[in-house]
Amino acid sequence: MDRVIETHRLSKVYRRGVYALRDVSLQIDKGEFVFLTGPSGAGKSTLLRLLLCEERPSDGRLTVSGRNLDELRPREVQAYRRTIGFVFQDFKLIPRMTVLENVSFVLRVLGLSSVQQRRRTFQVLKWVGLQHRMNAYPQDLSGGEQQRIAIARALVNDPALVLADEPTGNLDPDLSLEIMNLFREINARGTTVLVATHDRELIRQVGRRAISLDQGHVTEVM
Amino acid sequence: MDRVIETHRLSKVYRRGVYALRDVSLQIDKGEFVFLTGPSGAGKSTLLRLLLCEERPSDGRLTVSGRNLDELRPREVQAYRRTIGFVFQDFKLIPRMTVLENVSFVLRVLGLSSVQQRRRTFQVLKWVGLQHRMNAYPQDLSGGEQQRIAIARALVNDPALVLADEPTGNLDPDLSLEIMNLFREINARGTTVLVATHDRELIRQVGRRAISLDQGHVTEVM
Amino acid sequence: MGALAYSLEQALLSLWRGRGASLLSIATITLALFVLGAFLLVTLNVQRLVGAWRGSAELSIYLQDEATPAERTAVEHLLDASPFVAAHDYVSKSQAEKRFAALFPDLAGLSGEPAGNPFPASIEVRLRSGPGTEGAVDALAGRLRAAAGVSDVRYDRRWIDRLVTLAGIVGAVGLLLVTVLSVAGALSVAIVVRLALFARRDEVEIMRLVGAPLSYIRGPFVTEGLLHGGVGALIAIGLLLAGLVAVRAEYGLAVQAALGLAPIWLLPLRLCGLVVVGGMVVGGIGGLVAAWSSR
Amino acid sequence: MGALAYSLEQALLSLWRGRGASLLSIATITLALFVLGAFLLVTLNVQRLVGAWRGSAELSIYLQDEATPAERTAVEHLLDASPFVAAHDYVSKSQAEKRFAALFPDLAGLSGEPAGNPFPASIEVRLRSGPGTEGAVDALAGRLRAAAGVSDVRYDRRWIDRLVTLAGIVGAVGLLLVTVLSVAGALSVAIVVRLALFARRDEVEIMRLVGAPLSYIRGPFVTEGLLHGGVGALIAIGLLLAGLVAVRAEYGLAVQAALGLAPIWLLPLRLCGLVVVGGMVVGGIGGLVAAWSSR
Ligand SMILES: Nc1ncnc2c1ncn2[C@@H]1O[C@H](COP(=O)(O)OP(=O)(O)OP(=O)(O)O)[C@@H](O)[C@H]1O
Ligand SMILES: Nc1ncnc2c1ncn2[C@@H]1O[C@H](COP(=O)(O)OP(=O)(O)OP(=O)(O)O)[C@@H](O)[C@H]1O
Ligand SMILES: [Mg+2]
Ligand SMILES: [Mg+2]
Repeated sequence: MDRVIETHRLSKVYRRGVYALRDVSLQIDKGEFVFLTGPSGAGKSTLLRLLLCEERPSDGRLTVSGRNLDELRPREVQAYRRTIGFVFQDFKLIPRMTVLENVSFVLRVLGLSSVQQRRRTFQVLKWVGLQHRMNAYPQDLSGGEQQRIAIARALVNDPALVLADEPTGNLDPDLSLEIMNLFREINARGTTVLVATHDRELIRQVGRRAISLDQGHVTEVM
Repeated sequence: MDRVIETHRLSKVYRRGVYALRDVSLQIDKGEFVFLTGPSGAGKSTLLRLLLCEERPSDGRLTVSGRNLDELRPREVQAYRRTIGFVFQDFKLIPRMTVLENVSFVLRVLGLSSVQQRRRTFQVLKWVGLQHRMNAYPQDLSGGEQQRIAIARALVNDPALVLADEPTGNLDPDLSLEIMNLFREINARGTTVLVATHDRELIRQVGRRAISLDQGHVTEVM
Repeated sequence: MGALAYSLEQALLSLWRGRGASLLSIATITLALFVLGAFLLVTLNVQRLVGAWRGSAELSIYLQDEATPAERTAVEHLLDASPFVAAHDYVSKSQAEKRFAALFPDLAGLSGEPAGNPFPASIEVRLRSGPGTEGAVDALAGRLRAAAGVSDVRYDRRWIDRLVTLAGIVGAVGLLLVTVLSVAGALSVAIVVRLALFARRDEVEIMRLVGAPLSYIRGPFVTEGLLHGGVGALIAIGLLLAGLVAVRAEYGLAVQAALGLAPIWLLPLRLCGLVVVGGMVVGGIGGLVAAWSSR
Repeated sequence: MGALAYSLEQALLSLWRGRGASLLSIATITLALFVLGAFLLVTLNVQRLVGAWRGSAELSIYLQDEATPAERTAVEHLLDASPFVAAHDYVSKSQAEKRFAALFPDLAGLSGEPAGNPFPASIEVRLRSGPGTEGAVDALAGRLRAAAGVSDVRYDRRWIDRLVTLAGIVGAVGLLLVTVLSVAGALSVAIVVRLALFARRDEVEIMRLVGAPLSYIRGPFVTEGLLHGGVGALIAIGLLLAGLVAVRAEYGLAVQAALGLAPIWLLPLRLCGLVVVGGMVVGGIGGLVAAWSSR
């Protein structure tokens, strides 16, 4: 089977010698659905940020689909990011744009016609149950609604790899499970999914492989 | 017993006729510990924002300790806010200030000496387990760490009323329970606590009164 | 293509949504370009004016009352021989008296009384300006002064020197100010674009993270800079024109009368082009720099 | 007290942490004030210069070679009687020849030859300036021209008129520019403080929400405006002084020689005070407005 994500003795040290990741080696295959779990400050977001090229590894090797992320040039980084769907822990919606614009922007960059943009955007907004709020601005939405918009944006361009950082932190259990079912559906169509979460109940309910981090170390691979 | 929070047919309509709260009437007494729960977009944050005077009610009456919040003048609003500890759903930490400064700022405004400021700040940071990160900037912390700083700031000036909006959304279950125990401790010393959360498991574990909202209506008072 | 359309759309949107800040920014660029243009304009006009004055610099040769026509002709031959003399004009005693009477009608009675006509005949000479004129004219003046029948030669050199020096100082100060103001203009564009960037740095960061191509990220800022610069320049040109017309209406006649010359009221097309292109270039560069420096 | 200390501390911190933007802002204010100060300075000096020139305006009375000492005395009495004459000086024929020889050594041989000394004796008159001088002097010139023994009277009025007109235009343009630049200065302070506010609008909102008193929220911005204005003003004054010294060193002698007068190189204390106070007031107001407008 194809390796999608592979890390080898990956470490990340922030300023002042804070080790967020230390010698992390793991593999995720194409089509897998994997949870990343661990207590607050374990390094989950850091690993995802490295996968998005938002940070550079301090040490070790990190390859995605066989390409070493450390060797990408700026233009390639942008192209690479367009193949990923990322749900940010703090949503990162553009306040100046409406919900519709926030989500369809990704498609516009890919060069889709505006009819296609609208159709696809409307579809994902319906998936997360927010099609009626599409002309609102992000700051006029509740926390959970913003989170669902962030999820919609990550899924809109049918990415090959979905990385989600705590995507249900602001959602009630029922909605969380619904979103997870959405991820499962996308996964069933061949997309590799990596979800960081602290919600053990949810992991149990979804019942997939989970990687545990603690203080930068991999402690458990279920 | 003293009424701390009392609402009478309280409504809040946002632009474009979005009803976030509709005819909400409830009472919370001094020394109570109350959960506010409900699905995403139910109006939990809106109710808390009204209690902080961040928004004005569209209709109905809202009194805190017998004072009608709608009648406060700007200077009084600021003084009133200083008597409240508020945990924001999106943390609202000041990026320009270190963790220590973010937390001690509230004390500084109250006119405490810098020795007292440091002592008290150190104490609350220890409560949330982040005394070792006190010289970091908020953006250098993980999501859960930022959330705990927000909690520390809300508690630092020993407020008479604590309002917390989804204070454990980014925390793992163990840490969540620890934070809830902290709130319970503070509550035991006479502080009124109102916590908005979607985590039913947590409500069950803490076992206090819970008010359920759905689409702006009170649906259940346990 | 997509990026271009997107950039223009976003820049226009940003101009509209951030009207306040955009207005402020355009006003600053307008002011910078207006002051710069005004300076170039004033410098240009003063230079031409001084040039015109130098061109009209006069040598007056006063003839003795007892000078013979032959002596006068000799003097005129001397003038004709000099390459620096543009023209000369004989003013007879009676013409001089008439001129005085015309200038000071109330004194007309006084002049003629005791000793007949007191005004000397003179030859007024218009000089050609050019390099080396001054030294040569000084020499000519000396020769003329020594010629028979000449009572005095007056050459307004001291005043012209003063004027040229003054014009030189004004020009130097102007140059200094234009330099300073160009820097100020560039600086304000930088500030304004920085302001735009500041206001949207989170957005830029987010765009980067969702994989927007660099042209989509930077394009709108460059376009916005260009728009600000262009609009500012056009307004500045309008203001310059209006100012010129106003000054002309207010002072035109007075200035013309006092200076004895029609001053040059020009707003050269070249200057206009320069201002517009300059504004857009500076604006665009400001936008580019700001966009590039965004991490 | 707490709010005051806090404001100063935060303003200094903000100045330090946001060095880039602060530098930009201070530079803008510096430029605005520098240009303003330079203008006031140039206008001031030109005005004084023109005043001095007007004060030194000369009337030259050329005497006929055959004029008797009695006639000369009569002319001098006429001058003494006029309230507009500051002083007068007799230049004899031989003195005039010496002067000419000194000015044009190469022509010295030419002058004396055919008809003896060709230079007329003259009386040079320094006039007092004041209202009504010109008309009166014109009248006096007419009277003198008619007096016995006088061959010609020259009054440099045309040139002075031109100069005065020129100075007037320079002054008017200067006033216009000073106005424009004051507006530009205020605008740039507004932009800069807006920039500071923009960069920290989230912070201001958070402070508001955690119950900070209004003095704590607004104080730092006002203080920052004051600091920017004050620092900018001090730098502007330094630049003005440096520029003045440099221009003086470069052009001082040449200007003095050409103008026949020592120009006034002044940087009045009043002007310095004005610039500093002006900078701080404008900066403070900018900060205040920005702080107040923060929702
Ligand atoms: N930019 C940064 N500079 C310095 N330290 C950082 C930075 N970002 C994260 N850290 C530290 O690295 C560690 C891991 O952070 P990370 O965000 O990966 O944790 P996490 O597993 O996502 O936690 P959470 O569940 O709370 O979001 C934490 O101790 C955090 O304080
Ligand atoms: N500023 C606003 N303008 C317009 N609508 C708003 C605004 N803020 C909130 N809303 C709407 O009001 C409703 C209630 O929002 P609120 O933030 O109170 O929900 P919530 O219970 O906190 O939800 P969550 O659990 O997702 O945070 C939502 O439908 C939301 O879209
Ligand atoms: Mg995280
Ligand atoms: Mg909420």
